[in-house]
Amino acid sequence: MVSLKKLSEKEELLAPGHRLCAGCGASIIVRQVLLAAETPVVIANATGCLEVATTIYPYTAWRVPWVHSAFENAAATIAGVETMYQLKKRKGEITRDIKFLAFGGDGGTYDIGIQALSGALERGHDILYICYNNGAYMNTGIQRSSATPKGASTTTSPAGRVIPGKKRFPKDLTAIVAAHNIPYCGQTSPSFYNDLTGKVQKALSTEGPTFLNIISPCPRGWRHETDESIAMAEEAVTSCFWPLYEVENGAWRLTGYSKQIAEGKKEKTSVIDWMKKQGRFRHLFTETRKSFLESIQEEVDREWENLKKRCGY
Amino acid sequence: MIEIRFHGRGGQGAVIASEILADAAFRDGKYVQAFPMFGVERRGAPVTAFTRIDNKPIRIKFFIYNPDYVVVLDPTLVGQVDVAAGCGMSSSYKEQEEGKAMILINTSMDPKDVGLKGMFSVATVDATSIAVKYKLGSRQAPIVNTAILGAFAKATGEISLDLLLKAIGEGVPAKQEENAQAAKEAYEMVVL
Amino acid sequence: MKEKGWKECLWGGLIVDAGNSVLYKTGDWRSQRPIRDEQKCTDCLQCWIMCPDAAIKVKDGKIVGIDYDYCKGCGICCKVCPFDAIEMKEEGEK
Amino acid sequence: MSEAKFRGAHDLPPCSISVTHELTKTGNWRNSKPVFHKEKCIQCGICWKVCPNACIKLGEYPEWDMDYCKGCAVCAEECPKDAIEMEDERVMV
Amino acid sequence: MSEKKKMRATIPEEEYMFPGTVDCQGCGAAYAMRLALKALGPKTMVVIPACCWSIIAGPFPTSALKMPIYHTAFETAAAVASGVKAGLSIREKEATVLAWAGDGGTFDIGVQSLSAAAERNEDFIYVCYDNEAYMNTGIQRSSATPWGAWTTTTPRKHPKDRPKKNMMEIMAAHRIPYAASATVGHPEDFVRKLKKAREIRGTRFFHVLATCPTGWRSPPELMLEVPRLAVETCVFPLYEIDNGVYSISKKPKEKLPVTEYLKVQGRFRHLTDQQIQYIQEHVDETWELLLKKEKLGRLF
Amino acid sequence: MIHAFSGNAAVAYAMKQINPDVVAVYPITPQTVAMERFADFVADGDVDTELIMADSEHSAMSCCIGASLAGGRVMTSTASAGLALMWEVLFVAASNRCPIIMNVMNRALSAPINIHCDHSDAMGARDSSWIQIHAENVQEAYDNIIQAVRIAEHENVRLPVMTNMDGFTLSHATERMETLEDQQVQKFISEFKAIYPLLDVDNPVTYGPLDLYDYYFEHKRQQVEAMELAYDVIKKVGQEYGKMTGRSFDMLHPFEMEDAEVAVVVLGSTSGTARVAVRAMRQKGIKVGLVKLRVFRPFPKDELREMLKGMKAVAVMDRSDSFGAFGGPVFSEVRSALLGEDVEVVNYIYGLGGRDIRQDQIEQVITDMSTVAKTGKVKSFVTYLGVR
Amino acid sequence: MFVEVRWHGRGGQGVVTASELLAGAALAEGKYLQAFPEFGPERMGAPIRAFTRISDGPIEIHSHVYTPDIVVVLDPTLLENPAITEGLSDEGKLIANFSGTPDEVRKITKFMGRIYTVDATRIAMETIGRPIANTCCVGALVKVTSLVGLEQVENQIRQMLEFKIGKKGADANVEALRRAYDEVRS
Amino acid sequence: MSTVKVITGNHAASFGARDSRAEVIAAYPITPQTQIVELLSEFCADGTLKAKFIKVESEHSAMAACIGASAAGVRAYTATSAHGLALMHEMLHWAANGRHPVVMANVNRAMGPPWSIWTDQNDSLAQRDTGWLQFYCESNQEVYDTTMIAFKACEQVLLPGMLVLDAFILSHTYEPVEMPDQELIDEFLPPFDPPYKMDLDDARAFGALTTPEWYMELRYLIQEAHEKALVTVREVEKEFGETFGRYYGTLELYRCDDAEEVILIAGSTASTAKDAVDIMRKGGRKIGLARIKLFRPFPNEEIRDIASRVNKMIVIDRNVSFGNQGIFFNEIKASLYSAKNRPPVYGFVAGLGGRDMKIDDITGIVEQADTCDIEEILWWGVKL
Repeated sequence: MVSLKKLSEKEELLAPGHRLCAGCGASIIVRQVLLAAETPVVIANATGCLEVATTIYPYTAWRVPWVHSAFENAAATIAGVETMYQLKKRKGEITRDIKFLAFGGDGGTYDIGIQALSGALERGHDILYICYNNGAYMNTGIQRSSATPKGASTTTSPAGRVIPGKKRFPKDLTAIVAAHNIPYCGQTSPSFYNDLTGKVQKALSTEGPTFLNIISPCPRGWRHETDESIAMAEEAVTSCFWPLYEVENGAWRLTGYSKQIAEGKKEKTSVIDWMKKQGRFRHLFTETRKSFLESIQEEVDREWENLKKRCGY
Repeated sequence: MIEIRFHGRGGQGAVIASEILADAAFRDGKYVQAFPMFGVERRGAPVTAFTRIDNKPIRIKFFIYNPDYVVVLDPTLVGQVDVAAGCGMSSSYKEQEEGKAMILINTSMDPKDVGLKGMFSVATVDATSIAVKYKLGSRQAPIVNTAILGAFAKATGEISLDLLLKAIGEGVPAKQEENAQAAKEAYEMVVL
Repeated sequence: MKEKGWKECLWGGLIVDAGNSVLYKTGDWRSQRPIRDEQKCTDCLQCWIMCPDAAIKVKDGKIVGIDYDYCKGCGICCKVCPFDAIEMKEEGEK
Repeated sequence: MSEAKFRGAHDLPPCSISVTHELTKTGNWRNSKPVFHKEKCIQCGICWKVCPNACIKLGEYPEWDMDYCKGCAVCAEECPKDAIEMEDERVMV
Repeated sequence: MSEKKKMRATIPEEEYMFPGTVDCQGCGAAYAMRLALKALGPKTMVVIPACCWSIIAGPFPTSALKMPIYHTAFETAAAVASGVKAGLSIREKEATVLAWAGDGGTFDIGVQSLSAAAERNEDFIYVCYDNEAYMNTGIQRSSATPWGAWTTTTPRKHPKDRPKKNMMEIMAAHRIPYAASATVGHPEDFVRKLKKAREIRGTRFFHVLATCPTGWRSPPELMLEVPRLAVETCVFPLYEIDNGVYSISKKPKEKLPVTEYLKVQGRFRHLTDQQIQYIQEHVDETWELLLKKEKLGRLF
Repeated sequence: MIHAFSGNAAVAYAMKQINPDVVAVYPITPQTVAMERFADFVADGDVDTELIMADSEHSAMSCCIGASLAGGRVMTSTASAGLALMWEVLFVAASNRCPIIMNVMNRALSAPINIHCDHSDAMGARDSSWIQIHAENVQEAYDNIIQAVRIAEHENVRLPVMTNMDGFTLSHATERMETLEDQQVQKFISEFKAIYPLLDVDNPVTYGPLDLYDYYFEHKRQQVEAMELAYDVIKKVGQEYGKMTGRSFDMLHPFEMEDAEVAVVVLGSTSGTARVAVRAMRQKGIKVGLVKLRVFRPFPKDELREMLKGMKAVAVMDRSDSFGAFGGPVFSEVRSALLGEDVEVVNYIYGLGGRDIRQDQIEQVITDMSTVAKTGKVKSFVTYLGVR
Repeated sequence: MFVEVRWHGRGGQGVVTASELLAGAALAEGKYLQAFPEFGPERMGAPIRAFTRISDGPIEIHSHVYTPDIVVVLDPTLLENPAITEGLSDEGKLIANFSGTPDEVRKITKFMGRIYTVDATRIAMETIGRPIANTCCVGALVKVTSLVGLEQVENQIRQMLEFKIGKKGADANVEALRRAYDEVRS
Repeated sequence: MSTVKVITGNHAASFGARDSRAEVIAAYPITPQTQIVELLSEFCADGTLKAKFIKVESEHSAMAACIGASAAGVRAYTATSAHGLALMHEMLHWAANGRHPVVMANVNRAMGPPWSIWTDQNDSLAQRDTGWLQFYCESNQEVYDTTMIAFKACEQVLLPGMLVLDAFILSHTYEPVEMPDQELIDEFLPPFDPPYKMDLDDARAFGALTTPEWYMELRYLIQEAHEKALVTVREVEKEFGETFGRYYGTLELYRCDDAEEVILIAGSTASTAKDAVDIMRKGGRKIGLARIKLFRPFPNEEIRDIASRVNKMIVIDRNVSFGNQGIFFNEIKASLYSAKNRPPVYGFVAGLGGRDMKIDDITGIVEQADTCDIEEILWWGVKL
């Protein structure tokens, strides 16, 4: 447990004055991540909302070394930086510990950047890759990505008379990353800052490639009020749409709230209730789409059961 | 040619307003052009949009620097952005008619209290209360674009209310009826 | 910031002035303003950790105010406060 | 190769689209060849099955297409009855 | 003339691959294609990215297959296959689309287009013939190269120090309807799985261990024997993942020590006992995990 | 030291002597041999380099950008489709002003797949703001790489350099060549000075921000300036290196141009064959000269104009094509540079996809030129040399 | 001196190594050289060519060899191919790995210039134990042309091969070289 | 009956693709192209377009999927911009050299870093060697019309075509666009049926490894196809004009008949420049404008023809090739080289990264050209 008081003594490494939307989940995640880091960090950022809105020339919101090189190569870029660091360390030109972070949105991670990520994980660079997952290409204006939840309406998977939004379930990126047999990866949410900061610290203290997939509410794309961001991120967890878990050296483990649900200490809420609060699912709440809606609940339930199985419950 | 510049905030519908106005003028048999000054600013940040209307095809393709009309969707912008910039001035391709230029502001204040001076007149309309009344947008961020267009029709006389209402009917994604009502009400309420 | 000519710029848009975004005030995006009730506030810092714009000012573990230069008025602080110590008010209202 | 069929650019398809199945005679890559001992053969078909280049005909007994056989010796290795033996061709020259 | 007794055929008789392919002697990749086409039958279209097979199929103007082939860029097998399938389906034509890529084009440079196609659940069969390095350019390390192996970019003094990417698990994590491993040492098993896959819709993935005598430094005639040893030692388990259910196709009666597999290949010649021990442990661990997964039932 | 090295071996050896901090590569024919050799040097501890075997060329170049911005001396190597795949990030590397050295073993582009030499891969990247140097033989391939380090890292330049050599024709050909001593190389290239490295965590910097229309134009203007300044730097570095080795290095290498009436402009390994042809034709009494274009970016347009001014006819040889344009890239640039001069400039596109270019073909080109010079008539401005 | 040599063999027979051996020896004698294979996608066993140029001065030309002074054929099965004598004038020399006499080769090739044979495959089998004819053919070439000294080639073999195949292998190759040098027939 | 709608340039592209009956669309979102794919996916979702939309994970795969579809014998369409186009680079060669008549809309945007989303022409011009036809559009109507023209011309010569429209200035600007009757369009543009396609009954291998033996000949055929394309495009444009009443031409001349000087320019700035020409004409200058509509294949003859009739040429480039000069400037100079009696040519680089190009900028450039005495590249509007 990290105390907030302790964290509040640290310097804010993401300066205000950045131009992310009011109520943006990504900036909350970045703040929490940077507060959790105990050593200096260098960051590579994939193209995306976070990159665009934090660095508009001649302004930058970053108080840490930061580089953006393209959409699909954040993992490769940070791998290059990290390699240089390993060399300097080997030669004794740098003695202090520096950690290497990459931030990518779901588009830059699940889709166009997965190859660079997969390659970096396989080569075993000592980096932490963080995906802030808001479930669509929000930067270009809410297009479907492979992280878009089933049933969500986006501009390229629009809900029409015939098609009820996106038809496929999202890619399970955390599981795909876990299949790379890296020492540590996990999934978390900014509404559980304790879980998030804890996992960041664990990841940073682990040698080798690590990965965190963090759900990031987007008022504009999810179509909810700006003040509800944190509540949305929380309910994603309580409904088991976005369970909190980690995979450490092949061992799957539920954490925090999700663990408590699995142990029966907390109530699992309905995914449908969570979806009801977001405009992107609005079209599903009609009589004719009832069975489709229920199928989503079923799939989430089944995934949850499978996850519990993997975690030994 | 008449040129209109819209000032608003991300989320208020300034860009849609520029399109609806163009569409309405197009229905009047005019040639039109509408475009935003596209930035990366997010919800709440100041944005600008433009409309050109002419009797012959419009070929020029750049921003509007010397507008005939300026429409300000958010009163708080007046202090932050130079909304009056170039308004009423002639340019290389257009002579300015005297006394034509006008700035229309969404505010409950009287035009003379706004404090803008130049080669233009000022008109005001309380579009926010109208939008709130018809539940357009949220209370937190009311969408005032249709209301202010109603006021624009009356204040400038450049476009008929009927055509405007038709354009609104097709141009807004939801609450067509309420938007039309808002435009009508603003048409009546504008203060010159 | 004064606009620079091409000879004065650093190459490739490199920015060496870390965190100079503080010169860009996003406070004017706000249409609703959070007002903190010091009486109700217990300095639990929930609002601080959840603020997307680092606009809750904290000193020595205590909240010392809200930075209206940057607050965009999203209302998250109001929503997450367990003690209802923050209220959102229309900008301009007293 | 069937290059002879093309005299110049205008005989070609618009891009690299193969218009023939005539293939490289890979038989001249071989340095040893399979020698078949019929008496040992039990017609199990394994040699046919395992030839990576489909050079063995499926008949009563195996028949090698020596125009193409590269002499990899997989058939000999896999034959359960040692009915196939590899013979070095180059020393014979 | 009376009907003569014919040789037995345990795999389909029809040939769709002509002899005269320009592969090395004892090439597993060529053999794998021969088997695959037999299993899938004539209504098949093949998409081949840059790999040994773009050479093996024959240079312009020859073609070694009875099927249409599209040769494409290294990283695009899955994307082009998606396009071909879309084109066929919009014109309502039936054909099995087979994407046929090497390990470099699957594990490394092509992983992105494959991952995305799997997410869209595109209707094609993707076969990765895995010879565990970039053999076409001359034996460079890929992320399919096993730990400890020699390649030209991981010289003997500094053999590969990273484990092989587990592509089966990565593809399984994409929740595709069918994924299977196979080897050229088990032709009947490979043909059976392909026939099964042919009847399924959606993205189907095959991971096929294909011997490369040139790169593995193994005698060409051991084309089938080497992968058989890989299975007998559990270095390369044969299994299927059918809608989230694991089933192991072949459990060795007696699990051989990994040395049996390693010693027939020159690329492992330099390994010390300690290194071999490490490999053995890793293999045991993975094998146990697989057995466990098979027991758990449906996993996604 | 004198060696018999193939182009690949020479590259690997130069890289070994340079001892870069990070090398990130992905295999592609015909570059692989160099990387294999270099991997051996790494394994043997002959260099301090960290070698990244990336998952694609796109990632390889991205790793290079990361390492370069982190403050390292970075090198890589690629060819053909690899260059095409990293094409997007070439712009990023140049605009971020990363002094990366990349050796490109020129090879034809697909489709259809072809592994042999032509220049279409490098020519396609001519707008990406990379300095481009072409080598005539294995010796030059080696020399260019060492000079490239100095050019790229010069404080006025700070641009990436692409050292080109012809795939197979040079990369796989063994030739006699001379190397410098290790210390000589180290002294010549001197220590790399990182400017604003990412690893300086105490002085955080931001690379690659978004530029609105208020600044983008200025940044590009500045980049053009760097390219212009590179011109002098390339010349000076060439002179200094030349003094050390006794060989000469310039933007352009004229041969028998003093009294020439017709000339051939060519780059890459063909310039050697062309020189032999020029000599042969001189013996037949044709006053022909040769201009070898060593540096293609920055394009030495003024110098070229001076050199070709007063010629009666000039043949520009392109080993690549710009489909739909009037002639190949070199042709178009040479003509553009010569505009206003009264010289007939004719284009020969040759050797695409590794079609061998023979001495007698170039002699034919020279004969054609002398006919043009005599008659003032051009039969065809763009000729595909040796096409059937 | 400016000599062009063209080698004919099959993938995997060490044609490139042979051309490089000669080049290495020439370098050691202070000569200028160029050695390169004709590059194709061919795999093991396919017919291939390689080229060597040796000169007293720098070599500038970068095209294939079209009019060789010397042709060396490493594989007897290739002799029937008319490509081997292409561009070879009657002043040129043809050296073949062949168990028979030069006259027999003349019958096959119809080549009218000077022909030399060496039973390289047999020598290789007897010395190296594998039918790899490349070093033998170099031996024959050295004898026939005196382009470089035999000793230089021996040194080259040791330098190039000792690392690759060990001292024993290198010794066997040197022996093969010497025997071919002695046993070449004209 | 034709209909007129007030739509953005992006939507004009989408409608163009719809009315051309594209059968497979594979695209990836990138600012400022997104609206094109958004509207197309709506068309596919509500059934107004019978097409398969492949929502790929990168532009590289988008082009690859289009190539696959084209190889299967159907009409393929995609859209992209700047870095998306750059990521496709390898596949652009593949599409052209594999002779797949894919049509793509490219929204002209500046290349990073520093990262910009506004218009300049470097992204598409840098792809000038790839073998794609390039059409530079000046209005939304032209974007719509050119989509059909491109499909028809490209399918005749078996080469891919790239429609270029300026970011925001066209892509996000609403203008009236007239859309003809679908029946007429279908008559103009019949279904795609290539001579070679992936076919089970006629099995062929596409793009097999090609040795030096034949590679060069295949390249030569592409150049030949480009030469043919120049004629084909003119024919198709003519047919289009006869059917629909709108003519563009490969090099559009505006008030050039008696012009003494001429501005050469491409894209939406040409539209603004026409007004500038009118204004300057009023001021007594005999100036005209030549708009480069088709850049690949390059209309050499037409350029030389206009050059022979004027005293001065001013080229305005919204792009620059680092280490050399503006790309249009360079090509035009090269093209004019052999022209007898050619006038001096002045080149200006202006408007990079979306720097606004006003009438005053055009007149200013023309005035500055009056004082030039060298044919060198000049910068307009850069802050010093």
